[in-house]
Amino acid sequence: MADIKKVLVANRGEIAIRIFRTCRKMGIKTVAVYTHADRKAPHVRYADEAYCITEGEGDTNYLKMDKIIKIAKDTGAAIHPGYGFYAENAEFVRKCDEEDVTFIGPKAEHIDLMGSKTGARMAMAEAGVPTVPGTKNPIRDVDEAKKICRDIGYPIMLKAVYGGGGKGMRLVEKEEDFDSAFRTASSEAKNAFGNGDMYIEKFIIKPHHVEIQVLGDSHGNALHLFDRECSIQRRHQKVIEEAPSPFISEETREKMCEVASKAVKRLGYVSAGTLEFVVGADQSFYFLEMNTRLQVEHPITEMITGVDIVREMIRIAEGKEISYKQEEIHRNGHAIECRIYAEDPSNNFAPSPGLLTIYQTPEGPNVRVESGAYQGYEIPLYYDPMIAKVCANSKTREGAIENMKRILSEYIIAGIKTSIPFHFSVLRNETFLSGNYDTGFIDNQFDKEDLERKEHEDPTVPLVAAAIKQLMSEKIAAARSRTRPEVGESDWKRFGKLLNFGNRI
Amino acid sequence: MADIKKVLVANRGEIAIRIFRTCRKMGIKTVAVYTHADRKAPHVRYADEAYCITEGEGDTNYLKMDKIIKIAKDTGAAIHPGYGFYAENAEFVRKCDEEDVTFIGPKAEHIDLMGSKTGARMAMAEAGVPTVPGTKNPIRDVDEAKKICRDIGYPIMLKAVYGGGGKGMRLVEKEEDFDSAFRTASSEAKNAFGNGDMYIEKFIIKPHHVEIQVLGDSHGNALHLFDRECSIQRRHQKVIEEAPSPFISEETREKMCEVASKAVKRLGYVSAGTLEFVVGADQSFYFLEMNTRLQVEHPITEMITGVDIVREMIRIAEGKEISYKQEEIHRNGHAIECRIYAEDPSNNFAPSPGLLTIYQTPEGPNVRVESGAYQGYEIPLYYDPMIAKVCANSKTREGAIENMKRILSEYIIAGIKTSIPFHFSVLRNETFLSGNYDTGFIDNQFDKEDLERKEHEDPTVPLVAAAIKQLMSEKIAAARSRTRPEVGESDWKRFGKLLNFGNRI
Amino acid sequence: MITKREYYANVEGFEEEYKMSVEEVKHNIFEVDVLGKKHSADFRQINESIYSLIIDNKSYSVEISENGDQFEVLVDGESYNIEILDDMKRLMKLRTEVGIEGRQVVESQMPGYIWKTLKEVGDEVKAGEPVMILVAMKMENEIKAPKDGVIEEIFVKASEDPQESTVSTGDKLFVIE
Amino acid sequence: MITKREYYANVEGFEEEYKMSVEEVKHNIFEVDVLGKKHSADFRQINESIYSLIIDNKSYSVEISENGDQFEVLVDGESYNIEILDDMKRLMKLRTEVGIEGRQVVESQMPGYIWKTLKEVGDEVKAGEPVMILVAMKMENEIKAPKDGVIEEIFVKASEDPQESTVSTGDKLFVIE
Repeated sequence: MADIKKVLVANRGEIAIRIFRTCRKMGIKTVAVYTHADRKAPHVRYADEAYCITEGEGDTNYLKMDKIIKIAKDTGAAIHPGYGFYAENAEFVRKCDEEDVTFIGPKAEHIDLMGSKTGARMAMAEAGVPTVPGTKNPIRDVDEAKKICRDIGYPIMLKAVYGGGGKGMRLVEKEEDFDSAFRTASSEAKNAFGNGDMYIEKFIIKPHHVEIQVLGDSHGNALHLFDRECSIQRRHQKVIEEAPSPFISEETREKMCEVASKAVKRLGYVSAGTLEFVVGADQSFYFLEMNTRLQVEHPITEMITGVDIVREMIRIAEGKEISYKQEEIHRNGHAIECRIYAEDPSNNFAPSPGLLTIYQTPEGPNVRVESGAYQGYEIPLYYDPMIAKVCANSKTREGAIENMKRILSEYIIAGIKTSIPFHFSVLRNETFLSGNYDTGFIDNQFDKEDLERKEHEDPTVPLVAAAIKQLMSEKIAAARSRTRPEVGESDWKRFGKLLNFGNRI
Repeated sequence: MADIKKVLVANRGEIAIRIFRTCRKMGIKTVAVYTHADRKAPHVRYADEAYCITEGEGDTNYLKMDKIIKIAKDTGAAIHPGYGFYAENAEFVRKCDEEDVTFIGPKAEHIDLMGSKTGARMAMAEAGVPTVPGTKNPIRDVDEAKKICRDIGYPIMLKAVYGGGGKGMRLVEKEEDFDSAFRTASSEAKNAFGNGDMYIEKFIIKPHHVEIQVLGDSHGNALHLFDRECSIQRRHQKVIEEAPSPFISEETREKMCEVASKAVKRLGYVSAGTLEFVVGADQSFYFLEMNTRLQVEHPITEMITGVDIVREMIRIAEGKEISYKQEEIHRNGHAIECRIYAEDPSNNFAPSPGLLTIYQTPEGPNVRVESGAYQGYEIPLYYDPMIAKVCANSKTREGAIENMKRILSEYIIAGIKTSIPFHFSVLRNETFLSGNYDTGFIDNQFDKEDLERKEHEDPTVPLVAAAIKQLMSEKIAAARSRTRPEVGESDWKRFGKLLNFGNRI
Repeated sequence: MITKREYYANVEGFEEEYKMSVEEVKHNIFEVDVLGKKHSADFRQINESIYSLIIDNKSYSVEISENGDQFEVLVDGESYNIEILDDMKRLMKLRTEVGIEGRQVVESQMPGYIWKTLKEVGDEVKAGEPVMILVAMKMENEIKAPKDGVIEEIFVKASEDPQESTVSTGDKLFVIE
Repeated sequence: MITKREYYANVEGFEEEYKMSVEEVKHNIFEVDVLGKKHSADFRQINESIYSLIIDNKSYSVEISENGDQFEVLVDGESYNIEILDDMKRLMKLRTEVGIEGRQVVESQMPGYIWKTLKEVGDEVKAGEPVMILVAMKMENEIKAPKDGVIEEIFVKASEDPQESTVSTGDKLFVIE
């Protein structure tokens, strides 16, 4: 395997830029691919080369396997898939192999193995990793499935065999909810992953989602980069992650890290990967699934270990050994990530795409922002609603939380709604601050606690602000009705239109 | 001395915000002071409380000693002076003492001692620190002074006794230049520091400016936080700093750090300070002056040591011991700072105040930005032209430089000119990359080397861009002359005006 | 020139009605009375949505989104939904707060595209039954019937091509009678 | 509708004159010929000053400041001062490039305020002698006489109050004859 001189990222948004950043530092040239809808997306400008992969405005789809691999071959680039799209797609990896294009990621066989969650659990169980009780096979007969659920005992979890990222997943509390849950989850899975197969799993009460970041190389080396706590989830979608987990004991951490790196070695897994575990209140842990890709939340691991995971992935794809030995990997402090979504927390988290009229990112120490947005950018409707991830670190968890509050207060986005106010509420929540929250915390417990907390707030300041704004708007309206009776738009609206205009040029 | 619950920063811009950031993290409330001209400056919004210290629009002066100390007293705040303004002003410290207001900085006696550079050199010489040959006393008689210069030998340096930051300082190469240099420097010093006294110093050929960051507490503890190389200077104004110095040997570093921390201990110096040294080509080093304040470039020291210097200053002012022992201070990697000035490098660095129509700060890992600006902000004419400092770190110097190039490419400012293109040129210069540059490098050597480098660039891309822009402008002008013969302003100009309008509301 | 106004304000999540008066005493300087307590406020616009507000020397960076008499105000990371009404508007509101029944028009609560319709015009539906599926940013959302009734009209044509079935927030989706 | 133009370009620091042609072949897509070499360029405005330029699949983020026919173009951290002229303007320029002598008006090269004037109307000065001191962002700058001569007129009144003696870039300071 030769040194990589150029990398094509088969992705968009913040993850494309994040990978380009490491490439720049390594002196590696970069190639972006884009759709017509994404011509003005920032990853296009960030790369040294850019190729459009769609035929016209109507096509917003990045899944253009043959075209992307041909561009990589023609430009002499290796391909990094980012997450989503072609990450964890074994067919894509095989096509790359056939075309002699280097794929920066795991082998096709491991993607296949881990892509089937039932297969993954069997393989991991064989490699000595504890797994959750449940069926191993896709549900073919609903009545049969209900019987199994009765045996395991409700609540159970329905999961898409080929799923990931929280989609095609449903919690079923009692048997009468089974049919509806199965139908919608299976349909969602089929739509998202092209396969509607579902399986059943025992639902652990008060479960924590803790994952271990691992690396393996083609020389048989394997190591772990410690753990991440990902239990702050809304509807099974991670929103805040921490490294290390504030919940597990040092003893549990050691055990989990050890079984994870041993399993990686045993499987001969190559590149970066993550073993997801469910951890019960009693610190018992079970393997859930393995993500055979770079994860959204990898920066917090980078912050506490100092390891650039993308750099290691590139080196491993070049056939080199991992740059570190396990004993050289040390944890240093605490890091937190908040995912910033284009959605409206005060309107049930409805998606909120649109034009970013103001976009100010935080500054100062102990912050890392990875975003795919800029002022004047119109967030498209067609892609993932995550516009940025913000990380804060410090020597202690308390320090990282204080830093994150400071950092979020400096992050100013207007034109669309974002999840920033939601993050603030979580960072002020007593249960979160205690560090002992499970994956049901946000969906079941948080809203009530947050309402109670807010009752003690004094609304004087927002009242004063709103009343002054109302007075000023009335003044402007009155002045306008005297001088320009025909015009109804404010200067600020025109400002927005001009931004828009600039956008369309 | 009691714990500090509130801090007033008697300063503006990025340094006020930088200090507020540490206060927020420590749970300390913050107080801003501002002039009428600075009502919309970001430090005003960043603080918990804000007090206007001027009577009207015409007064742009922050030097309101009595008012500031009274606000601190009334609000129960300690005062941090930042740099400039009341930093290194012993009278201010004495007034604080009289009014029982905690001053976060050194004692008045040390400010006095180090404020007179001649006194400082005597004191340091006594404390065992080597000093540069020159007069010890202020110049009273120009002819006498010229005689001394002849004895020492030209070139000599004229320096303001009460000066700092490059102002009131002139290099004199030959005797016939003495009169003019003395007149302008003394006048500048008088205007800037209220005192025009000047002294003479031997000018070291190919000198390096290397400084040692120190901390002392009221319990007699003293330590150093290693060195910074500050030899990239334009007209005696630092523009790029590095930690550690790429020039001095480990042996020199050890010696310099040791004499510095010993001197601090011997003097009983309290709070943060910096010993500036001139280092010759032969690694001989002489004490130049001691800055009895937080320096602009302190963040690069924070990045390589992990010590928050402002936090230590606050703790020391509370009467606590420094949080670290010398043996707990380790260097880790390399950090670089670029100072971003509002000036036009392609027009002889003329000041360029004005409205920031675009202001995008860099993201990603290994970056720290401290700025006092935002999109829509109008940089005032009355204050320092430094609008931000940008720091990059990495494990190696090469890595930090690569990171800085990546970071500066993401820093987009429009509406005013900035020194960013200048920084790029330096970061690509062979002499800079070699790490062996002296304080004369930028003024004497750089322009020629930069022109030679640029000759090899291919101007095709900028030519294509400019030609297309010209075609588009002609198209717009033609379209406008058909539809709106009376209007001469472009949509983007109107956009700027609206921003301006928003600014004035 | 308007320089003084009296308002009634409501804050979502707070029961109280706040009687207020606002007076611009100098350019940018306001005297604001909230439930009888006076405040001196210095109010400046920083950009499209950010304002610097200094009330009695306390400094706040405030983000305001305005929609008629509805304000969403973000202070120190806390979001408040506030309604500011004058005498007349308050009266009108009290009058119309008697309930509406019968025919209901369901509007889209978010932008996206209608991927599938599950019911047709004339179908009887129960409250909570899904009528169509809206996809926004890769997530499927069931649009449910708000009450028992009959689908009277459907305004959108479902399509798997996002371009053909895009809806915006507030677009009518269907009518239930 | 203009869709094709021929230009002559000069780049500061480069001796060559660049003959170019630009044609908009589709919306946002241009064919640009530089000294006989053809390039296909996709050019989009991102915000007030940033453009995304893709030339033959190479991607550039370009910052452009335009001032009449003068362009300052920033690519990859490198700044280029470029003049783009058509036939007619090039001709006019060649004609006027014959030198000017005698009376000279000195303009401010930067914004600031005039803190002090050192010479008065009627004073004789030598080339390089300071005539006034301009303070900008706390730095003093001597404004020197560009040639030997007599100060004919001074346009500004010095003052220690910045408000009273502010000058902008391009403001006339004095005339030397």
